[in-house]
Amino acid sequence: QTFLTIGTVNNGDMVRMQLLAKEYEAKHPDVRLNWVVLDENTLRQRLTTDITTNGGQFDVITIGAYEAPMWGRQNWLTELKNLPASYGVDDLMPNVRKQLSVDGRLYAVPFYSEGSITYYRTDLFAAKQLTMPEEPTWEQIRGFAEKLHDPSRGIYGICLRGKAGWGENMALVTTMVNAFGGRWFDERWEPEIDSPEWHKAVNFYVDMLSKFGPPGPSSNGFNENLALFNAGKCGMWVDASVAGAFVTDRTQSQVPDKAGFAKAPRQVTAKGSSWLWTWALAIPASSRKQEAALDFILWATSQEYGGLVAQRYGISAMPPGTRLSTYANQAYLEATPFAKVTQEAILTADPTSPSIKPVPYVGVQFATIPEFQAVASLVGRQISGALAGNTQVDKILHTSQGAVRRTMKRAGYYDPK
Amino acid sequence: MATLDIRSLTKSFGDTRVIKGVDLRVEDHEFCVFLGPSGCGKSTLLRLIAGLEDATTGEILLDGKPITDLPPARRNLAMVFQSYALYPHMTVRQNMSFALDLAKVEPSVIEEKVQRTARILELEPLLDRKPAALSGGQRQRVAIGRAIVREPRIFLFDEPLSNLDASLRAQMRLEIARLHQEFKATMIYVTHDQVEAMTLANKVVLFNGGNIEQQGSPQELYHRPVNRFVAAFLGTPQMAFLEATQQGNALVLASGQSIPAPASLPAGQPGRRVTIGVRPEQLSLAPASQGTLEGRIDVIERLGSDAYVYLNVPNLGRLTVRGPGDLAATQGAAAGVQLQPNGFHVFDADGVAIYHPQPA
Amino acid sequence: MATLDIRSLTKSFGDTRVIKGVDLRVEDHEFCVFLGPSGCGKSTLLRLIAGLEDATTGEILLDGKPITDLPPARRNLAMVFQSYALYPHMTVRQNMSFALDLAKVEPSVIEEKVQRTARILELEPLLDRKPAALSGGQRQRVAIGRAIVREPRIFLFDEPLSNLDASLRAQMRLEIARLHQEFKATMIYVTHDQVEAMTLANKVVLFNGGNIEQQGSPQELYHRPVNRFVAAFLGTPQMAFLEATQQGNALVLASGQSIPAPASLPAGQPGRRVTIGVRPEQLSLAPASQGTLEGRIDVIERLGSDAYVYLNVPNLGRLTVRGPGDLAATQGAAAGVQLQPNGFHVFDADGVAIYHPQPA
Amino acid sequence: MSKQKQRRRTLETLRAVASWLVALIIFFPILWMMLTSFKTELGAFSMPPEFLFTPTLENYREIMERSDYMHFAWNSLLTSGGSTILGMLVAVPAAYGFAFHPSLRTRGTLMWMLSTKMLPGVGVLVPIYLIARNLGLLDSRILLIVIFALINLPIMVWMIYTYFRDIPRDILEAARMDGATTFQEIRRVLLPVSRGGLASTALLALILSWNEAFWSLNLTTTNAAPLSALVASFASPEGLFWAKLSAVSTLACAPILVLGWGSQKQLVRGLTFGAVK
Amino acid sequence: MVSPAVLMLFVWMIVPLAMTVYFSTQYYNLLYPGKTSFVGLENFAYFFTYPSFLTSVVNTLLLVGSVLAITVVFGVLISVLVDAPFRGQGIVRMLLISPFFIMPTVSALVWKNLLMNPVSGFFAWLSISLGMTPVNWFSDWPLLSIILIVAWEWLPFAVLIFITALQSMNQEQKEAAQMDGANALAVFRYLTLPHLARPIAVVVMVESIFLLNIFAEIFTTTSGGPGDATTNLPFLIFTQALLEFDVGAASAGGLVAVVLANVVAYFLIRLIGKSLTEA
Ligand SMILES: Nc1ncnc2c1ncn2[C@@H]1O[C@H](COP(=O)(O)OP(=O)(O)OP(=O)(O)O)[C@@H](O)[C@H]1O
Ligand SMILES: Nc1ncnc2c1ncn2[C@@H]1O[C@H](COP(=O)(O)OP(=O)(O)OP(=O)(O)O)[C@@H](O)[C@H]1O
Ligand SMILES: [Mg+2]
Ligand SMILES: [Mg+2]
Repeated sequence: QTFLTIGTVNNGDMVRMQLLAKEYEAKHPDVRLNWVVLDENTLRQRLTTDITTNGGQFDVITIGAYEAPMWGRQNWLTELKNLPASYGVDDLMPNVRKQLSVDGRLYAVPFYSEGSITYYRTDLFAAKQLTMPEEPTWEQIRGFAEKLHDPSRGIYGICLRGKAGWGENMALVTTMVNAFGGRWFDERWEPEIDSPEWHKAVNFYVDMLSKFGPPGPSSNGFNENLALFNAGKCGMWVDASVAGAFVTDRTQSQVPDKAGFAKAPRQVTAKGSSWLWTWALAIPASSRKQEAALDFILWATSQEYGGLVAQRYGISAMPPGTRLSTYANQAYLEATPFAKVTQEAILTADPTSPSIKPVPYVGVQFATIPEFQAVASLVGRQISGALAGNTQVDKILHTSQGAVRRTMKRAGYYDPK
Repeated sequence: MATLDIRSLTKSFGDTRVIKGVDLRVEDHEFCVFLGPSGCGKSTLLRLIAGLEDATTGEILLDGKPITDLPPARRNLAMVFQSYALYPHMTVRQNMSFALDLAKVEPSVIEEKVQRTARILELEPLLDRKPAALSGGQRQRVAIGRAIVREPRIFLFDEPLSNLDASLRAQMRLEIARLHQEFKATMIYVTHDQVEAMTLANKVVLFNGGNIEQQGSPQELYHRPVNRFVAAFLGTPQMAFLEATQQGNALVLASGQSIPAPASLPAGQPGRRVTIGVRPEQLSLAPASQGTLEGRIDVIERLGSDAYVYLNVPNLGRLTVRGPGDLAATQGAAAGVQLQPNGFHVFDADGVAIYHPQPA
Repeated sequence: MATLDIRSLTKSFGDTRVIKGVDLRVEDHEFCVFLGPSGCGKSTLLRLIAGLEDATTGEILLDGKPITDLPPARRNLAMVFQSYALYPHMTVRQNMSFALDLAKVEPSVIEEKVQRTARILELEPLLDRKPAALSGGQRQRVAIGRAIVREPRIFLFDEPLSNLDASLRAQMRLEIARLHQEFKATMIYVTHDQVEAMTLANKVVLFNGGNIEQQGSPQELYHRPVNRFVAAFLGTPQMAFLEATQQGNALVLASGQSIPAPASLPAGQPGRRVTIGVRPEQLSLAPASQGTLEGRIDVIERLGSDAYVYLNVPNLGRLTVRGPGDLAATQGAAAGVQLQPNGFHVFDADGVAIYHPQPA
Repeated sequence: MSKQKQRRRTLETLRAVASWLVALIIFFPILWMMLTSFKTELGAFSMPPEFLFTPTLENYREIMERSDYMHFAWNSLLTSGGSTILGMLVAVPAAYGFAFHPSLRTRGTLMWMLSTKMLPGVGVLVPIYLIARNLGLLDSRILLIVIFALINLPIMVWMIYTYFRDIPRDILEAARMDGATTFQEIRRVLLPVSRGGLASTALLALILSWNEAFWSLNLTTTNAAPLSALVASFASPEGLFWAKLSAVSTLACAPILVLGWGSQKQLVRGLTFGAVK
Repeated sequence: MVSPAVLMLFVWMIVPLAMTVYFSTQYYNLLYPGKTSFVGLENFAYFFTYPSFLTSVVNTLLLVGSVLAITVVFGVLISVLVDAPFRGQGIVRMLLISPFFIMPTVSALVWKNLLMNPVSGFFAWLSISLGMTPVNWFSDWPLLSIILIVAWEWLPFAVLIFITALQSMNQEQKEAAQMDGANALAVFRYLTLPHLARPIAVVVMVESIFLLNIFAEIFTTTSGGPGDATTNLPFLIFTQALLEFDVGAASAGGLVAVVLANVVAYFLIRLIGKSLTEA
């Protein structure tokens, strides 16, 4: 008997995998799967602690595009090479594959990927005789939001992430900064938080969300917004493309037929205006069950697995954003109204070139350096504070600039040593 | 300061009747002691008077005005509890002034009253201490002081001395007697210690099972108990009871001896069963086979000033004889007991007293 | 069962000396009572004997063998605590058999001993109850039973009756006396109640401030106290002390009267100050201006069998006179006091007794 | 009957009503959570809230399907029970030392112990993780038992100390006179006599361990994971989740809630911390 | 004689503390395995100059202070309210102490999602029904929200202890006060409150220990935000330890927390006297 301990995040797709893995166990009677399902933040802390201390608690881990290359570079992950031909490595979306590799060496296989897109309520737009362009700008979004906003009827013009967190509000804010032409760091790792682009973008964000957003936006993350949208309370919502499956799901959405999809808003540029995120499976170098683990993660990310999902839960439930073949599948495209937008978002989000200005880092809505989590969390908290009306945007950006520089300095970015 | 009338008062807790219809009058300036065995309802009656319990039926009148329905705060009575119930976090001064404070009396007046009371009770040096830092006797005095300061219409005491040791008890007893004289206050005092009752009371009310057995002056209860219960309850060591039958002019004891019946003893039908009651001081020891009764000495208790001799008389039971402290007697020896003519009580078969010795 | 010798025993807590060098012998079968005011070290001495405290210096010998350093468990003494210290979680039976259990005595033997002890103490119906379900007197008996079952070499009692009410106390006192006779055991009994001391003891040891003031039979201490402290401590109401000077054959009281000095009173230098001690029973009341002394009646306490008259004699202080229960006297009236010739104690200026009345 | 009695009765009624009201308000969040656990996800989110609805067991079914509830519950039971026992084993002798052989430093030591309890867990996570890894104890119940016991020890020692201090010394001395050794004195007299206090201490420790979430989450994966880890796996996933979250919370809290209700009397009597005589 | 158990306890408690002290002098970041080195007091300097440091200390104290105030005041009132017997007293007590048995994470989740959610929470519905605008708890009153949740969790503890204490209150003292003319309010003010002084001290002490360490509730609801509004010391340390994985700074922070706790304890002990360890 081989016991595989799998650390994973409690997303809908992952939960589905957990349920379907019973089939895998049936086919591999010598393998038993133990699941550690946690919410994203907790999981990340848990995995980081374990992998950095060489704890050896996990055989398969679910990590994001942020960790994969960093941990791969530290050799905390097993490089995935000599994958069987049947797996079809080349079928993986190129941008996604790029995210999970270091210098061409693959360290994790993608389970699903997402870009960010704009959701809107077709019925409300129709009622106000508005039309959503395919590639809206933030300015336009603001205009729509103003018209749709009607709190007395429980309709809020726009829902956006406001909850602090580098994977929460900062994912969105970073794409907005990108769209407004800004970046996190200049080529010499000097932070640019205090730059005009940041000021413009963040002021715009705070202003729009406070005026036309739901009450208390600073505590809304992906889940809260999804709940709001599903309850029919949001006129528009800019967020991860995976939500498409949820907002069209009759068992949880009150507006399954009234959702429209467009690209994530652009502003001065489209570059970096849509994020790219991948949940991927990897094998810690400390695992002593490498082979079994590899076999499992290949199964879980294979086309065959996609087929299984399609068969069990309907074709539109297939893991999105990872394989080109999925988007070549006509049946999938037909069943899934948001497929095309998703595909485009992923194809255009280039992690190596997220801003119109040059950057020293990789990643659209994040930078793959260990400090990013810390600094983005810090800035995120400041921005959510500004959103809650506690402080002025300009002031907090200035403070953040100093704090970020301080952390970068401690980590040795400006030291000659 | 006040008279108290209690009329057909009863009190039940659930189904148990604890006070079974009490009628009582406490006169102005009287020191009235409620005496009785444990559980007879003394405390309950006192608490009814205080207003801490609601009467089931009946009436309580203070100076002729009904107070049965008044809350305790409005009866203007003061109570000294067995446990003292001092307020532990307040100083002696605060304990004593609490009631006046609540009544919003002028601070200067309060101060003066507290000072005066403290002087009377010799509490002056203790005024700023907390109860925890006081000895038992001192706490006792504070509890009394707390009552005095209020100048209540009646003082109620619930076994105020029972937590003190013997010598302190004797001392505080005198103190309370003195206070009564000084204040001429009406006082109601619960105890089951007969020494307290005898020494303090103008009137003793002896309870038994929720009823009054007898009330009157201490001397009256001691010398003229209305029944066996009262006779047995008062006096230590207890009165001895000897079974006898009345045969004409003689009383024939269960042990066979016959003694002359007192002249004033009601005749009754011949051969009726009576009980003779004799107190230890009414008996004296005689050389063996020279007494009215003959027995064997069981135990001798020598208290210095007195000695009590416990004898066993065949077929009659135990007798106690009091003698002087240096009485000559040997444990285990045979001895006679001298019974004075007419120097005893007689009770009928129901325990009701039918004869008392006449005072000399 | 055992004799106990204590030699120059001292005990200090930190810097305070509590036992200041005690020498004492307790004979086999003796009932030895430690008497003394509160805080004089009675309990401490008892606990030293028990082994619950370590002696500072000195020796304790049991049947001649030193036990000073033995732990309590190995001294084979039994102690009855003031608080009884029953094990609340055990039944009466288990309380009594605990020591034997620990000693791994045969269960059948234990059972038999417990049964026998329970019979003696009338505890049989209570054997399966827990202490919480017992009355004070019953708990007391269990505590004694627990000691008896062990058949210890010496019984130690620390104020075993002080938590009982008066009547129970009297009853248990007799019980303990009976037990002592029955078992002929060596017993050491701490109390500050002189009635207990007088009635129970073969030998009374009177402590004061960590020292022994006097030891001897109760009668000896009562009738021949070696000093004022002992004289004042024993007897209720207290002995009265009258200041006087010895002038040849006469004792001149502070109030001016003069009484003949007893013939056997040591002469001493003329005019030396002495104190005359008289107990209430050595005095009697006389009509006003016909007594040895003249005073005013302060308080009369009538106890039924006796009456105590408290008088104030100008320049002399307070006197107490005992009379019969029906004594004729009025509070506040002037009265004379009859002092019997030679019927008093005399103490010198240091309080040491120099004369005692001769027994009649 | 009398006016006074009538007034008193009215006051009593008012008081009872107020008490019930307060209790219901305090209890409401739990009640609401339990109700929500029987709603559909849509129902759980609907506005105005559903007060009358057809209860569904769907949430519970799904939780059972996704995870082995009994496994987590068993771990919770073992770890909190084990840590309570271990804690008591250490705390009782320590408290005995403090209470019956006090020194000048007793009070200081007690206070110091309490203050170590204020070291935030996150601050020492990494050191503890390293120790556990080196000992090979990660994801083991033993580790959780030890950690929980360690966390609760200061409070346990203090509580037991206060109980011991209130036990009349006479009783122990009586046992000594009866020939008991120190061990017998503790086992046969001290422990049974302070049973009530020990029981409340154990209960408190049990509750605290059961509800501990930080260490149980960070030091376990699957073998030793208790219910608090199960809750974490249902906390804030993507999609609608309130009904399922309520269901899993209800499942996680129910055992200890039932235990707490059952031992209410003991808790009300025993949680004195020496503050009550 | 100090029993060996005390010694063992001592060792047991000192090990984690010693390790923390050691790590607090190291530059030790989990993400940079190779760079560990001795840095003296730099970690402390870094921690102290953290922009949120002062805010977090203030928040910690605010949180502890308010929760203490709420639980003590309402605990006293509630326990006095339910002290006298009435129909269903047992059930009422059971309901009252229930929150104590709920996991902190669960309470936080329930309050956040089911009650305080400004759109579909129960409170929002209440406000709307009463014709008011729903309160945005976590954005407009973040610290207050946390305080409410934590107070709800700890109120039962205070109630438990106060109920216990009230049971031991001397009935005769109350009666004496009644005879002295005291009404219910005066009895409460002059007898009940002073009687509860010691239990209050205990509640303050025990709760402080736990409240200084509040973490799960913040992590689950606001993640320390918005801004620094709900960042307390443990949460700040958390950001060091589990966001930056800076073990050195986190250890330093841990020690700072212990020091702060001791300062608080010192003042508490000054305030509530010796009643905790003395009879
Ligand atoms: N609140 C109560 N509820 C039920 N029964 C009570 C209550 N108070 C007293 N009793 C019962 O009423 C009877 C009389 O009690 P009370 O306290 O008046 O006796 P007592 O004469 O004062 O006795 P003691 O000398 O022991 O104080 C007892 O049998 C007692 O059990
Ligand atoms: N453990 C102790 N530490 C310090 N002092 C003590 C201790 N035990 C007793 N003492 C002191 O020793 C003295 C004698 O105490 P002991 O208990 O022997 O008196 P006692 O004669 O038994 O008094 P009582 O009649 O009140 O019981 C007292 O002053 C007491 O305060
Ligand atoms: Mg009574
Ligand atoms: Mg003593």
